[in-house]
Amino acid sequence: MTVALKTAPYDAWDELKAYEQQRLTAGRYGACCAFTGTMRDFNEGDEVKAMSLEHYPGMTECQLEAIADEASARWPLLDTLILHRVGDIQPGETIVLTACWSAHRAASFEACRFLMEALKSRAPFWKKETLQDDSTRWVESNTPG
Amino acid sequence: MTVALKTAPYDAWDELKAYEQQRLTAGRYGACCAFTGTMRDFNEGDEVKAMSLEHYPGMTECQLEAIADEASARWPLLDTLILHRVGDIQPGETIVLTACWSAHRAASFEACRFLMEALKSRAPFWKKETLQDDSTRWVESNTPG
Amino acid sequence: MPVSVKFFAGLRESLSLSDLSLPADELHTVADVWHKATDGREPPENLLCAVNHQHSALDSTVSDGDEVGFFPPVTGG
Amino acid sequence: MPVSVKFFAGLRESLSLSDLSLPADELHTVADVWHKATDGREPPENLLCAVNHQHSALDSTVSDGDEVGFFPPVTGG
Repeated sequence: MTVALKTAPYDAWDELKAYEQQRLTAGRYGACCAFTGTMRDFNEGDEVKAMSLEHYPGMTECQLEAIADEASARWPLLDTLILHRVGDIQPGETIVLTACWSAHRAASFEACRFLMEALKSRAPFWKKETLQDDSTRWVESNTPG
Repeated sequence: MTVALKTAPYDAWDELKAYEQQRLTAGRYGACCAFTGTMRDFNEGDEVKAMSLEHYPGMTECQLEAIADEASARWPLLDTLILHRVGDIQPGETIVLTACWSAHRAASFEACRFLMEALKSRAPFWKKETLQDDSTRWVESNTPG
Repeated sequence: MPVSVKFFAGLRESLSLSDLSLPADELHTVADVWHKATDGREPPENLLCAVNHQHSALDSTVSDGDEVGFFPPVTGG
Repeated sequence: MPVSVKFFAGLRESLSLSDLSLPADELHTVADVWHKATDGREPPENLLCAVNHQHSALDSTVSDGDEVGFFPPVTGG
């Protein structure tokens, strides 16, 4: 199980490939469900030029680890990965990656969905958008899952 | 939307990375849910040495395309990818990859799960396992989703 | 145009039947095709059928030139 | 040991408060910490609180040396 904050852009699929090769044993798992959340260049009708992701150092890691532990307790998972960007982000960049490996598909699908819903409601991240005219605004609420 | 059968091993994460770069526009999508089904080296208590995946040429493509179309009709998807191996497979190799891109996470999660459930019940593939003693057996039924 | 008949997986092996071509006369339903192709065998309980690559049932209609497939429950993915 | 208080995101900006250290005397609950830190402001309706990195409520207990965080609804992922 790995939880990490990323301060620089990362390629989600490269990360998954490397993690799987390093941490999983080929032939032992039958299913992996992965989710990526990516910064869009528009939101609530406005073009968004950039984003800054504030977080609560210490609490963030603690909450993400608790969420991953909870998933492992509820589903028979072989491994779990959560990566989340913080700081300045450009449109098109990956914000979050969650992945769950299991023997059969139901556990990986359900646990991966759970990670995202729990992260969106409990992990202390806050998005601030910069619009085309360089004005900024805090994102007020997440899209319902 | 792309549906393809693969006769040789492929890396699911490399395929996703290449597909996303070629077919999706960065900044337009906010969510991608991907699932990989991988050959395990054990099944129903027995060690499995190899597998052969028979399919129904023509019908397979037709059914996979119908499933992808149905997902696009039910959820607001930006793109859908389904790859499936056929022929001889070794433990640890990826059998199936499904992925759905959308603006928000709910559509990608739900559609990706739908693709897998529909594929498992409708797409004409049959697994034949080779055990340690070189005996072979047809897999009789899929794990419930 | 004859009806083309295909068997797959365990069914192909147990019946020793793979590809057949049957004259379309007197073949009105998928069940007719099954009985003609298998010399009147009882269809297995879990038998799946397709007509022209679409999932079908034993009472589905068959026409000249159709392709009929018979196979056990699918196990891909 | 004083109580450490942290504000985040829009709340940090609107209150112009980031990190504070308050003497623990007379701070029994998260609400006490809020009122002391903000000079008696009304807490916003959607206020979230944490004590020692765990989600908490305004009536949660605070002890010597605790870290209390105040922030608006989270919007990560």
